[in-house]
Amino acid sequence: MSHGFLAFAIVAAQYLLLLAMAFSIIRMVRGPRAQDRVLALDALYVNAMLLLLSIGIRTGSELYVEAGLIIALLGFAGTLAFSKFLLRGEVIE
Amino acid sequence: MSAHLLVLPIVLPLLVAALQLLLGERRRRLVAALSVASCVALVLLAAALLVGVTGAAAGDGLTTVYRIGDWPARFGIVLVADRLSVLMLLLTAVLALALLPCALGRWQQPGGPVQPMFQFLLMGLNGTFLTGDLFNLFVFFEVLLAATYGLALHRPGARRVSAGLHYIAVNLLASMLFLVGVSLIFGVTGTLNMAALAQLIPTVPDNTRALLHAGAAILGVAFLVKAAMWPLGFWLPRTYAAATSPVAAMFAIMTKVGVYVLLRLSLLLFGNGAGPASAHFGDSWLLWGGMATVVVGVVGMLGARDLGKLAGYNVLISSGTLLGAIGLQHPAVTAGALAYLVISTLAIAAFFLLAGMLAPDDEAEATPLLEPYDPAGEALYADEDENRATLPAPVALLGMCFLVCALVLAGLPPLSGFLAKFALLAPMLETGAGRGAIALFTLVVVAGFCTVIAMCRTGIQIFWADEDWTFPPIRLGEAVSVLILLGSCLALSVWADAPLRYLAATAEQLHAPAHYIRAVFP
Amino acid sequence: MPYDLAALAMLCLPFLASVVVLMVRGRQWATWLMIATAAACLLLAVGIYPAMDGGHALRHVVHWVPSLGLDLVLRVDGFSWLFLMLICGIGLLVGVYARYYMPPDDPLNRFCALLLAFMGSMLGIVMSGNVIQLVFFWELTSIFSFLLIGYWNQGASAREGARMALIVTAGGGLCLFAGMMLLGHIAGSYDLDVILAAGEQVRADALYTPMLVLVLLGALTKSAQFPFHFWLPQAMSAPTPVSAFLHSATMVKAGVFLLLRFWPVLSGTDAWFWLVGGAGLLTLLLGATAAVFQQDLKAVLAYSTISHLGLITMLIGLGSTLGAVAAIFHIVNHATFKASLFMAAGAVDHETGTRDLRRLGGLRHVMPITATLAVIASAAMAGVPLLNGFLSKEMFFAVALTTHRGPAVDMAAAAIAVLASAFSVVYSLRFALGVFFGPARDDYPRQPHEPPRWMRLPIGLLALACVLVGMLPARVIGPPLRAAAYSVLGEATPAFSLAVWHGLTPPLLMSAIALVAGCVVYVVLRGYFAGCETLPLLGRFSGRRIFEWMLTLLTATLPAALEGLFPSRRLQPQLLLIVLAASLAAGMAMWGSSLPLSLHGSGVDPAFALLWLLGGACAIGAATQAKFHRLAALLLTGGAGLVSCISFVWLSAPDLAATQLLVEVVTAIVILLGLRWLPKRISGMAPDSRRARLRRRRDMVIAAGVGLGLATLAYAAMLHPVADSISHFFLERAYTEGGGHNVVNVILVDFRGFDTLGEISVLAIVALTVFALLRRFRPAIESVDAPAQQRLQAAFEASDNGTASVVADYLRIPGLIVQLMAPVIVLFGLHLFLRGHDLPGGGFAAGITVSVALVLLYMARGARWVEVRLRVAPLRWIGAGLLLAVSTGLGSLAFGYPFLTSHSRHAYIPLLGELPLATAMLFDLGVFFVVVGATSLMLVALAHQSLRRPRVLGEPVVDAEGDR
Amino acid sequence: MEAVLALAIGVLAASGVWLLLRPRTFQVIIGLTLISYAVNLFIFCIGGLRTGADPVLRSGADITQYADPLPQALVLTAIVISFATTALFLVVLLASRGLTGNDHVDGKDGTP
Amino acid sequence: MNHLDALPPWAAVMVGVLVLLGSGFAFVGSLGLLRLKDFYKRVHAPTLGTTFGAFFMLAGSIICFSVAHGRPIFYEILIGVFLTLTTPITLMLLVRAALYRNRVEEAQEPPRRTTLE
Amino acid sequence: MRRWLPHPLMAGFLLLAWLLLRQSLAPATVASGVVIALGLAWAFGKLRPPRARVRHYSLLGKLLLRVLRDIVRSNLAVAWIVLRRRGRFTSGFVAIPLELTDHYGLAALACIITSTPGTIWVDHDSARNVLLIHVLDLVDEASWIDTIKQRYERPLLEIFQ
Repeated sequence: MSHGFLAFAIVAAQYLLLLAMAFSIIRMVRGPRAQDRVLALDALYVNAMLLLLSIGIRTGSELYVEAGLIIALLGFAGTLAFSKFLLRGEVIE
Repeated sequence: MSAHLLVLPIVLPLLVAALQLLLGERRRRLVAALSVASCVALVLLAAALLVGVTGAAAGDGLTTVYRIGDWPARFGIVLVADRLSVLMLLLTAVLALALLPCALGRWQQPGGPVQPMFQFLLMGLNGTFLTGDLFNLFVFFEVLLAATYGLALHRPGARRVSAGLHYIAVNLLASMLFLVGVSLIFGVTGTLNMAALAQLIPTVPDNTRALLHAGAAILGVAFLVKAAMWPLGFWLPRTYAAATSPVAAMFAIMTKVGVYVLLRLSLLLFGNGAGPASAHFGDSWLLWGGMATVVVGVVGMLGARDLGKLAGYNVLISSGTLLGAIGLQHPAVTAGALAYLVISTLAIAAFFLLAGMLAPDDEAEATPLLEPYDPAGEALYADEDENRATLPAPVALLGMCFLVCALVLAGLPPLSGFLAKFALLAPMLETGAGRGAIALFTLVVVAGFCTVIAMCRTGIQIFWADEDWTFPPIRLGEAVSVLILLGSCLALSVWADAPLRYLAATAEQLHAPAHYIRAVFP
Repeated sequence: MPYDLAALAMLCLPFLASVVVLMVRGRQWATWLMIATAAACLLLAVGIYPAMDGGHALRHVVHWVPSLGLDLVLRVDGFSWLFLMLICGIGLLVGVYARYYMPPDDPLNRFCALLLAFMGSMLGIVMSGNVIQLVFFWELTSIFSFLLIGYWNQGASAREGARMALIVTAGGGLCLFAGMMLLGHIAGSYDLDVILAAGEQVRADALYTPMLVLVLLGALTKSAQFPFHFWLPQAMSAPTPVSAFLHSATMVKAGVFLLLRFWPVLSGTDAWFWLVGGAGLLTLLLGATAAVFQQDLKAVLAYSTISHLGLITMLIGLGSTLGAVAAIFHIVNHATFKASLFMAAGAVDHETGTRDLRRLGGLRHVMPITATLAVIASAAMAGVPLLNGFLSKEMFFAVALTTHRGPAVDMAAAAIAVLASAFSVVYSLRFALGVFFGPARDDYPRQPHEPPRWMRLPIGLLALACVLVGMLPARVIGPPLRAAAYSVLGEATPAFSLAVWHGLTPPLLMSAIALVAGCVVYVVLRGYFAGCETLPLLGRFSGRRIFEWMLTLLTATLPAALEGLFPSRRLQPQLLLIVLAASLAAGMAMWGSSLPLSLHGSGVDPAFALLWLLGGACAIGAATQAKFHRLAALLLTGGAGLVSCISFVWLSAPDLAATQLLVEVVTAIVILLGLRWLPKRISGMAPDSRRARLRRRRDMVIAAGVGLGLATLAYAAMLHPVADSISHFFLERAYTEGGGHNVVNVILVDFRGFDTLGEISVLAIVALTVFALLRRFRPAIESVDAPAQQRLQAAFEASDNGTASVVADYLRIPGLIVQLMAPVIVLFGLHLFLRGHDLPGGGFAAGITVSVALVLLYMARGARWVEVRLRVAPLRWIGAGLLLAVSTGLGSLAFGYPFLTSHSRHAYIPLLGELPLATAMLFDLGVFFVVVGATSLMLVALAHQSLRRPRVLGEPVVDAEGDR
Repeated sequence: MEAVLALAIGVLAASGVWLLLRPRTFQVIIGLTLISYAVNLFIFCIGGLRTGADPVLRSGADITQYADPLPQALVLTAIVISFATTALFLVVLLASRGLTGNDHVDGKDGTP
Repeated sequence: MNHLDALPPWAAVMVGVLVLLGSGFAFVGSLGLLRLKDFYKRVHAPTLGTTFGAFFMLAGSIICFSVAHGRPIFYEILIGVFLTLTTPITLMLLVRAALYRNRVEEAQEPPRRTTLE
Repeated sequence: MRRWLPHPLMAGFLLLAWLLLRQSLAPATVASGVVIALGLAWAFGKLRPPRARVRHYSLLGKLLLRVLRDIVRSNLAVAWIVLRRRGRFTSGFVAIPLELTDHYGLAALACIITSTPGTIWVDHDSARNVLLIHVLDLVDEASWIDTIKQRYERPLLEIFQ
């Protein structure tokens, strides 16, 4: 019973996260401004990381956490570059 | 050590390139010396391998196999040296060595690390010729393509860059096709080793054979892009015409790489042994496509108004001829085609060099707006333009070289071009003179005639008509390179018999893939 | 045996001499060498005469390319001996003549060399006993004649003539080449003797007609037969000795030589009769008539040559053995008198400085000797009795009367023969009388007088020959002629008598008519001839016009049309063609075969479907946004990449996921770095035309098709996974022999480490290329100065002074945090590297991670800030990495194992415990270095572009060291 | 699963190809990136799909439980190479933009 | 899902709840990103995901793996740490950029500093 | 000591992270961890970061708890704002004058403010030492200024200065 709940919970969680990603992507497409899109990408990354974690829990191998770690550690690099581009018109000065 | 001879043609240039990178451009002499050393060594290696493969009786020479990483052939990557690969190795090495004097002369100016690039190109070429693994073939294709990108963009100017852009875009797309094709074939047969493929293809179940053919077809398109078959080869003339002359000369062998792979795979995988369903898959396409290429090349050549273009279209013609000849799938014709391949490569290379010597490189670098950037930490690549010793162009020498080149390309006597044409054409009549054979025969003859016309016009224009044609002062190296290339053509026409025998044996070997398979899986 | 050597020497001597001549200094040596060589050849030729009495043929084989059945066969029989004599003899005379004719300021090296080389190749033609070898020398003669005609290449006419001659004759030569290959194919050998023996078989073969046509094309072009006659008059802009040698005596005779040579094999069929005979007849008439109306001396001679060649061809074509004999005879005669005529004309030109008949006249007063000789020669040409021309012409009449093809043909032939010879009488008279007789005039450009003795000598000798042959033919020319005829016709040689007087025969009558008619016509119409510029009726150079037209068609119209058809300069059509070709190829390969695309396979996970709904949305969004909202497109691409990496995880491929993520981050940064240099795009900038919309729709359809096709392929492939993939092997051996748990990584660094080696070299090459391109990168003017944001900011800070700058502030805190993060990221990279062999990760991932850390520092702190503190030497990293990887691979060679053989063991190290050590790790380390170096090199090089100081033009380039 | 992945590949490839045929260099480079995603997935899926399989060897699990490693290795190589070439293409298009003054693939503006 | 069945019931329930909470917060965050009106409001939304969302999810997986492998595994803590360290950077810059851009567009005047509204 | 271990905190953190990543305490791991940590710390030193001197570690823990509590509260608050239909709320910028000048302190403050939902660090003017933040649900500025200064800045001041 409890395991049934766990299974359900994980699946539900994945759907929730996918929807969250969907929202971010919609925001990314809709804009209206560039900063909204970049923000959306940031959110997308975070949601993706959580999704990876959930997959990790489901399949029970913590290898997938690795990918999550990479996102947490390096995912922001892209966003940083984007926002810097918005702010200064170039990424590295 | 002799056991490991086979891997050196790939590893040596890589090693040299790495060393040259570490040396940087400050030590120009040392870097140049390294280049020379590696080219000489490559020629020697190729010669040694040649001795190796010709050891046995003609027909089936010994094919040596090298198992990288000591893994069994079916699973690891193998290098296979049969007569064909060794031939290509030797051709590449000789070409490289011949071009080196010119290249060293040209590449003393700054413009990034060109010499390592050249070594990488050699590595890629040798790898392509030696590897017996489909995906490894892809990797080496990428290596040599990347190197050619670098070389084609050497000393960038507007024309060069936009030509390079097209070149790169086209080749990236081709590489994607390559990947798709390889993965399809792997998906169907479950192996990447060429010999294993040759074994498996007859046994492929019918419901997936279609996939196999699709993969092969896509792969074929990828190669045809590289071999510049019509209508996939529009990129070629512009790119080659835009490149600096030594680079373009080295490119003379690039299309031949595509031809080589097509020859190898079409005969190994889809030869007679491939079972009724797959045997001679796509031959007619090669034949007629090749002819179309020749036609386009001829017309373009007749219209070409500058030397670079002229040479470029000659490349088209030669590769079209080769494709058509491969399409005929007849040992004797294949032998002739190989002869033609060798000769036309040398001649076209020489012609590109001449073009560089006759017409000044108008593609000087665009005036920089900014000061050059040198990487922090190391001040490599300083810009001193040291002027090499140049000698006023002896018009007579140039004229003679031009004449000789033209004769070879047009297949007129006395030089080996005539022999190559003869070796290629005569067997076509023996193939039972099918429609295709006759058409190709006629086409090649006509192409020769048109080459005469075009060359004659250009030659007259440059050497006779145009009084105030300015011959830029030529470097000694350039002259030496051209003379080496033409000299080799001459030598090949005087001592033609042994090479032609070798080629005949090679063709026999190619048309009997069982030998190759036996060599890989004893 | 000595004869063989003599023949061989005769062939080689001229070529050797020509090379030597190029070496020697000065005209004296050159000319003497040429003359000596010619003389030597002549002596040799005379010397080998005994070798072929009794119809024997001298034969000597030098092996060249036996594998192709292509040997150097020297074959001299009576017929070719006759030609040898002609070539060497006239060559000698021309040599002597040229020495005095050519302008003294010209160092004749090139001329002599070419002349000798030509002589050599001509000898090669006549001596060759292998048909391919014959073609070989044939083409050589074309080439040398080209070079000789263009010898005075300052003149446009010379260039034109040379070009035309080359194109026509070389083209014919190629046809001959093809024809000979066919002939060899039919006869089964390229050896002349074999072919000559196989006459019946050849004529019976199905390929006879095409072969004949090709061979004839060769022959007729060479000896200027209709419709290819037009090149010969053009070739007259060559120096006169050349005209005398090549274009009257020898080269143009090669064609008829060929016809006679293969007479036994090819003749005797209707095709032969009509083609050869017809061409000869037309040429005969055309040449004769045209010659009459010329005003230029050499033009007259040229057309007369054409018509005489036509005569010979016609004789051959008629197919009777006597005709053949007559042809041979006339070849010799024509050579003698025409050569002397040319030399005479040259002398006149040389002395008076003009060749225009209307400006010449009465020269016999100033140069009587030349006049006499010229008159004799032209009389021979006209066929005056007691001269050689008369004899061969009589033979010709005799043959013409008996073509054995019905009375009608006989009559016609006879009539035409008479007409033509009448014309020849006319132009001979015009030449002789017009130039040398009539009142002496003194309006010459130059004051004429007798040419030097050495210039008259050759003319005299030739004229003498005419007379001798004409008077005692049987004695002088009889034996060699018989030998020649025999060697061509064999037993079929007819009995013919060479006598001045055969009694009152129809031929005699005919020549009488011809003579009289000719004189009458000349007397009546001389004024008219002198008046008209060009040949009335049938426009003069019709053949030439057609030639020009075809040339322009080939070299201008066609290419332009093709260019218009396939715009090869534009990229989009090319890519389109490639895409189409690929889809077409795949489609046709799959055509007909039924792929069972059933819908079984593992059940669809709706979550996964939803995931890819998002992915697809991202992709399509990117596609739509890419034109005007680049940033959005980039972001959406990132989204798509993210989705695909999630699905990698989903499908249990963590390695791919990690790598994909890292690569994506870096790619995004790289493209962003580049974005700064691209021009601004404002939506609706270019109102797109209807064509553009159509094109877009078309592309959409194509793209959809491609996508669908690829999807089908993928689906089919997934439904039929191969039974026994080689992967099992890897799974089994990965740990036991590869020493790692992570099979993928073990494959990368061990099983297929060679791929990785290539891969890192690609990375290195690309990095180097990028670096080389960016070193002297030249941005567009408008994007040189700083972006708008920065300019505004700067302006503002300049305006309100006192407050600290935003630039200093806005990154302080984030920069600090990044600075703190950097070591952690590097640490993580090392972790990835170390675990790589057992768990997802590896050299590549690690390398990218480290370089990302570096780039983060650059972004957060600025390039200068970083470079003052850290010295990154990317090129060194790359070099070291490659070196390490390769030497790891080579290390195994030392132990006698193949390249890249890995060795792994779990070593026990005191107080550290069990450690997994594999040489593959070293290799991976090399990968790591290369990746770090390459990636940072690209990023840093890109980043530096906006730091480069604008360069003051003219100021020399200084090292960028100054930046720091 | 298969169908979904196949469609995904199709969509990616289609958008990529469409972009590839556009006249602006930036569109082309984005198109190339998308196509390379598609191709990577294609290679990957050739080996057959495994969900929840163990990617690394565990002692004593039977071979058939694992995902096919070879295609993964091939994809990794392909990813790296396409990354490199994309970067190169970017730089070249920058250079061409700098020298020709516009961002049209043919270096001359006007044709849409 | 054998390894999940291996979990004791209490752990299973706990993990389930945590996972649901985490994803829920992330969901709400993205919803906010979608729904809220202007950029400055939206900026706040994703923080939910990075704080609570991540926190719960990580806790869930920590418990899951620790119990499953029978030994404590704090591996995921690192993710939390890094996340809290990195999110501020991007958000700061992003807001800064937005502020700047808005200023520039409202009037061609560069962004005034602290004195706002 | 300083020579060998220029940045003890960084080194320590790195070692910890290493151990966490490797998930083992085997001597080999520890050894390699120490080596790597030292090396990286040294490399970090090459970047010449500002000196960090942490006074009261106890306060650090207290602050952490406080922040966690705030995070919980604001999470719920923001979630509620997002979820409830047609909520009226105003958001806006708040400018806060600071005494805190230490870089690390400011960095910590930035992390705190940004990672509590509902508030975002916008800009810090080093010249006037004024901090500008954006608040999602802005009721009155004064209270916010007060909160920030009292709850976060005070302890940070004590810790870092």
